[in-house]
Amino acid sequence: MLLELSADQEIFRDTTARFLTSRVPINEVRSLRNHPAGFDPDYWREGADLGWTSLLVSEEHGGGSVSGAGLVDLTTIAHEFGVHAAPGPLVPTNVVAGTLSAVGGDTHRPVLASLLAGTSVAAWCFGPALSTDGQGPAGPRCRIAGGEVVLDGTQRPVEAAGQADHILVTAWGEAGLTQVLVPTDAAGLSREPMRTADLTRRFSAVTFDGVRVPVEAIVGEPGDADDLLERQLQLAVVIGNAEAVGALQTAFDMTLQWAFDRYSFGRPLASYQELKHRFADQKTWLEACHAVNDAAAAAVDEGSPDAKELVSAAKAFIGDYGSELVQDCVQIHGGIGVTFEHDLHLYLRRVTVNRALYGTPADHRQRISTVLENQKERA
Amino acid sequence: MLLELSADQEIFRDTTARFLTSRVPINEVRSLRNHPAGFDPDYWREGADLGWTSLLVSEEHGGGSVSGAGLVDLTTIAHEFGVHAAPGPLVPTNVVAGTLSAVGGDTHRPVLASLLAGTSVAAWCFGPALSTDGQGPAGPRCRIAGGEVVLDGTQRPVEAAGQADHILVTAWGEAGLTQVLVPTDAAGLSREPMRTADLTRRFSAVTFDGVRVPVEAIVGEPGDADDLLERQLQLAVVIGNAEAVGALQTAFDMTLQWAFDRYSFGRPLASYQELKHRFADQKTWLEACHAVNDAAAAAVDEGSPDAKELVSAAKAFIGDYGSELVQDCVQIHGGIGVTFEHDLHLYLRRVTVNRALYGTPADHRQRISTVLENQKERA
Amino acid sequence: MTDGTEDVDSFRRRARTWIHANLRPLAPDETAAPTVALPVQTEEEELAALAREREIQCMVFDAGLAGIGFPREYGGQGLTADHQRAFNAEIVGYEYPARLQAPTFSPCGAVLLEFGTEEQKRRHIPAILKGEEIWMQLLSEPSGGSDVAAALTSAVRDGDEWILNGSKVWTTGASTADWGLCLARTNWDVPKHRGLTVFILPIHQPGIEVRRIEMLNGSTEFCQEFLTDVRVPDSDRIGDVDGGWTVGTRWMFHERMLFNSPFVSIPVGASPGEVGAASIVNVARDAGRFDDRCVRDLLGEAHMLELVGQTLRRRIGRGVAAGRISEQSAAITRLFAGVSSARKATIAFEIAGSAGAAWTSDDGAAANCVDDFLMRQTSCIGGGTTEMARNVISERVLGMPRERTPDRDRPFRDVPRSASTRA
Amino acid sequence: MTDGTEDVDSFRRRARTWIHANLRPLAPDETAAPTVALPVQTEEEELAALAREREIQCMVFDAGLAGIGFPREYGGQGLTADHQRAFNAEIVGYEYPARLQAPTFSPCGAVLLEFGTEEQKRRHIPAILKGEEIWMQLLSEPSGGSDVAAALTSAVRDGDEWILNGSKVWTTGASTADWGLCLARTNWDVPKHRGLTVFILPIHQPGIEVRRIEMLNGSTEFCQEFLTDVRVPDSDRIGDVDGGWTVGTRWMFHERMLFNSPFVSIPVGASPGEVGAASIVNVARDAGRFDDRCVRDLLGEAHMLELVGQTLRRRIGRGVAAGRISEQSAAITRLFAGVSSARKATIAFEIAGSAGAAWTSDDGAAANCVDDFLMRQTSCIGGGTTEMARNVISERVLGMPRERTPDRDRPFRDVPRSASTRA
Repeated sequence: MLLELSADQEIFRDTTARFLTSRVPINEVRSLRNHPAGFDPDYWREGADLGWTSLLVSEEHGGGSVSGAGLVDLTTIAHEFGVHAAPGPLVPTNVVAGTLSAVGGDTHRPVLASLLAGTSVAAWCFGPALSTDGQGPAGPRCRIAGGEVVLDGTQRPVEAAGQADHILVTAWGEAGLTQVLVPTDAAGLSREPMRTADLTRRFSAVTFDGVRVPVEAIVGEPGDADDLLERQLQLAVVIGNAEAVGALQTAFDMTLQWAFDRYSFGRPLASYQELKHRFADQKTWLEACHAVNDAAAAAVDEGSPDAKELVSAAKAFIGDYGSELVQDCVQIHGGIGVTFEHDLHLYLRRVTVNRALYGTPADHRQRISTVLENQKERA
Repeated sequence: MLLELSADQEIFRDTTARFLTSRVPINEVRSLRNHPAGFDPDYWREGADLGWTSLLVSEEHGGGSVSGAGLVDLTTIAHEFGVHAAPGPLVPTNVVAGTLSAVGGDTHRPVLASLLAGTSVAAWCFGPALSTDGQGPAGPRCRIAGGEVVLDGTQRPVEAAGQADHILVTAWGEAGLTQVLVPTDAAGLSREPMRTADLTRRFSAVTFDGVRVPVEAIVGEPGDADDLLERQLQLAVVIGNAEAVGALQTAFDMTLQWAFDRYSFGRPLASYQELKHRFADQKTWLEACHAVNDAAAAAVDEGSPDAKELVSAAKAFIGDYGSELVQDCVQIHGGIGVTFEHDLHLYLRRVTVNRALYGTPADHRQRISTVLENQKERA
Repeated sequence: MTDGTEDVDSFRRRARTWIHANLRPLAPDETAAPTVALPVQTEEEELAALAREREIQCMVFDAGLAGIGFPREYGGQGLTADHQRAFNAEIVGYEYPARLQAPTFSPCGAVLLEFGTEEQKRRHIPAILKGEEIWMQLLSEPSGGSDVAAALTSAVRDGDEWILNGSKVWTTGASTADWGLCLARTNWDVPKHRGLTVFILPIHQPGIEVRRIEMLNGSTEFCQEFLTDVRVPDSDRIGDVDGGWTVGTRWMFHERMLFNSPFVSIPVGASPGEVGAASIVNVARDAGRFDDRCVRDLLGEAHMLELVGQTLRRRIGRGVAAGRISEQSAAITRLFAGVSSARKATIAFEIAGSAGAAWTSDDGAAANCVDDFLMRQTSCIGGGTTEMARNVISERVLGMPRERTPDRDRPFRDVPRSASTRA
Repeated sequence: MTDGTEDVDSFRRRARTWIHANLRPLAPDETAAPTVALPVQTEEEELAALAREREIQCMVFDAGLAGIGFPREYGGQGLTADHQRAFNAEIVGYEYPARLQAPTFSPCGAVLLEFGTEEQKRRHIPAILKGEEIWMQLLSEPSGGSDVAAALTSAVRDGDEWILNGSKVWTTGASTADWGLCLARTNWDVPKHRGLTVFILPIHQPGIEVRRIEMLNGSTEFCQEFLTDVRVPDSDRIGDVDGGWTVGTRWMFHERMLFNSPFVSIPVGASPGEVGAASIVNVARDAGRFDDRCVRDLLGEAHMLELVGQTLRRRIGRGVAAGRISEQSAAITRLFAGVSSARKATIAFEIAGSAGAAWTSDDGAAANCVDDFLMRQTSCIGGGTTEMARNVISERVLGMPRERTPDRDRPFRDVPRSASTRA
């Protein structure tokens, strides 16, 4: 997170921090593993009142940011989600809300309103956005017939599909990639729950078997989804990263404290030079995680030309170095660090799952190399 | 090197060690950077008398091993080459001598005899053996016409091509890969000297421009060179690895001694836990380098089915971990470690150049994955 | 056979014949390399598996193949580590009593053999070799971490008995074990290493409460024990009073040397608790990524680490056995195995791609890779941390200066301790 | 401009106009990122380049753009680090006096500004800003390594003068510099930090012998100096007698903060001494390997490290400037830059393939990658080792316990020293 927030941003962040502390203390998070949705609807609605879903939405549509840079503001919330290992579909709901506000039609307004109010959540089928993941252009197909869009195919993993009233899906059609907002009660849509390592997030494999929705359900124009998808990917990655960085910050802080408190061979762990140097590495990586994701968030908000490479650099770096950081926290804790009773694994899970979502570090390194190639050609 | 050598092996190794100590002390090695060949012909002849070129040659042809395992014996010599950063074309001469003994014809006997006697050295065009290096089947082509083999094309880098009287080249012909022993004074053969980081080894790009040699110059049968090349690669890699491990051992030993002698902030470097733990890692990697290359040498000598994967595992491991080990030795020495005056860089160079020769670590990891794939299919 | 000892080759043939005739070959999926994540079994499954293993062990004993490195007078075969290695090669691919090997045969059995009285050895070693007694180690403590010698469990003499109080942790098989080997503090007024004593005691008795620990992957194999006024007769003491560190040092040596031990049968090539390269190949296939060069690079790395680890283990094992290098060099093997196992778990997780975040049962080997990743540090913690291994290598193998230990020359009761254990 | 200070935007416009009108744009190959291997130049080339830079600096001075962070009374502009950053953005792609920036403007000029007497500042700072005086640092010693305060170079008082004897090493530009900033020991009977004093002295004088050091890549940019009875008037002392560590601490702070300094012009995005990702792309192309996914993975990693390093430098720079984090946090930037630079050199070498072993001049960017690889640790050694940075981060930033320093409370003459320097 930024070292310097404006006074308004600080109040905004702090309000959410205090809400999460009281509403989902860490033992509550632990027990949510048995909750079918992973979060309580009231909790989400109260969060929406605090602005969790409005930052990427224009004022015209009832949203608005704190600082004028909505994604940067949102990273402060995501950071607190990470700090508290908090539940709730922050990424998909914001990605869908932002998209509906930017390019949605009139028919999408009621859905947008319900997302803003927190009375429903949305899912986002991330899929073909990464052409580098070796999987090729899999995912749903669509065709337009008689004023309807017909969808077939499967997409996975889709966060919060089981809790969402609507899913924003990207499908291959004649005109190219097309995005469609589909109600989850549409005939032919099925959601198979998946297993995951996160205790409070739920994923599904979503199958469209001849699902029909009116053409008004299309978001943007048919064939126009490439740019939408790229922007959505950037939003999702930056929000997920901010959450991971919050989790890393907590894991780091609790491990440093442990090193001061824990004695071995008559000395605190913190007095061992080898551990001191590992903490120095951790601190360096942690500051770098903050730095690169904050720069990525600002670049996306500003529509800067280096947004794509910064976002992927942030994802690749936080994925790899963040994992090693939190695993080193486990190592320094010793056996207790891999018990369910200890809090550390809640952060480990968050960082780990975020690493594998929306492209692995390797996928994003390929994206960066493509940017490099293009720069080289331009030069 | 093996922890336990037989008494005969130990005498054999020690004889070479004492010869190198007196004949090419480290300052002599340093000054050889300006020597056109990088080594003195008399030095090489005396080394041949000590058995440097005879171990892969059958007794029938005037060679013979110490222990019955010729490659294992040769690794003890290569190890001493590494320990002393010694000059001389140990890899190509032995690869060619071993090949000529195993499959050479009568016309190749005089060449073999001169290699055994140390009165000439040989070069080996390593090239198409690694299909994984992204370069594809480049390298020379050959055709047979009127009792002659005609060669065209370029191969590089070729060690000692500038010093050799003969080059063993692998070329693509109608029958497939074919190996030919070509005298370096053949018309149409040219050698462009290359630059290198090693002070005492010399490399060339060798070009064959309509070079004609009698068909008797073919080693083995036309089209038969795939297996030859695979075996040669394994020999070259194991010998080069043994040399690298010798260099690593010396670099490690001198750095450990430095840590005991050098004081900083009133304490010897060796008393700093962070450095102690790095030495522990170094020691572990070093023992692992010894272990895997010794196992690879034995597997090649025994014709074991796991020879290929062990050789590539050794190359990949020693290449990557060995580089990091010796670079960490540089780091612990500080600025003096990158001066020309200090000895450390002689070992760094040897390890570094060997890493890049005969396939990088990445090339060999691809080879290993191919072995895995085949095992999987067999299972 | 001139000295009456069976030579390795004829032993090997005898073992092979018996194994082929009596043991069940494993199904292909049973040979798949085990993973970091401890197997999650129900208690019934665990007990049934153990009963079967006791049965096999009894057969092995009757066949004259049990306790290869244990002396004949205690029911063993009086043979060498080479014989054990031959046996280890022959049992590859066959059912064998894996759960009995460690810690029962070693370190527990090995420690009994080395320090037990004649009576203790005659009572327990044959029972161990027949599969009648399963043992566990009461060694680590919640307060201690790597500092095993800082045990707070106390033993106070009361006539011919000792009264033990305290807590032990990271024990395995507490619910199925019969006996335990326990390190306790008998003197608080001397430096820590000089006030320890080792005892043996039956596990199932009223003064011992066992609590299972839930690991983050749901495994409950590890336990914590609470000892309350447990009475142990002095005849169940191992080694001298206050001489427990002499025993403890060898105890931990046997633990580190498991893979080169003459007491323990481990199929050649097995690295229990590791994600094997073979299983990572399956991950790559099931994730549909085997043809990606980057994935193949990672597969090559994984198999490289495996091969290097195996050859390193052999080198160090032989070197120690031949007396060419110090026994402390076992820490080299331990360090390499821990670090490379963690790396392999990371490789598998990376290759799994988005299946590392969420998966269905259709994902084959790519499913659940994340569990191994989340648990990966156990390979660098369990059985002595990699940090301790690095201390041993630098100080004992390389002879570098020892770390400052403010507890070394101070009565244990005055040693600074963690906040949580100072109370 | 209400307080008479030029605002950043108008300064930026003024700088841009002047630069475009007066400085030569660099050719494409001149903008290519510099590499780890120090440039190997002949002495003539070096002198010619330097003469041109002095000329440019004089033009910059006359244009009212020199010494952005230096006060106006000494010829500077009296502006801020933000103005310096604006200038740094504008000179990207233009010839500029790179050799004069460090160590002349900072740390030497910065130290003079902070600790010099009024007379010293008036004499030297304007000369520095005009390009008339080039400075060097006489700081490191052969015996000292990271322990700069353990200087053995002695200064003995003789009336109004001091007599200096000793040796300094790892100095740059000794043959071209005019003046040096020198740390010397003035008291051997107090702990090391309390017996040091800083002096300034002209380099070209009979008592100073300069010897070039040949680096393994053939560069001879670094020198070692031998000082024999060098006489320095007391008026050329900087700071108090025996107060040299106060000066030295700030001296090294200015060195660490070069990239965020208000005194030094460094084109934005430049990381001197690093193998840049752009040049690694060229290596991949010239080695014919750009389409290999594994190579692209490495390229992605290299550029990632570069982007992360840049954003980290900005974060830390701003945080320090705003007083949100301690100045010691500069060590975080230093550590990251060192490690990532070494990694990038490794990536380039790996991509070069066999051209890493041997190459011809036809190999383009793939030629000679090995030199950067052989020299790669210089990024983790020069300007304070990464080990020292880790000490600073753990002890000063995170507040972890200090290392035991047996030299701290002991007269320096009694401190244990390396064998070679004990004589």
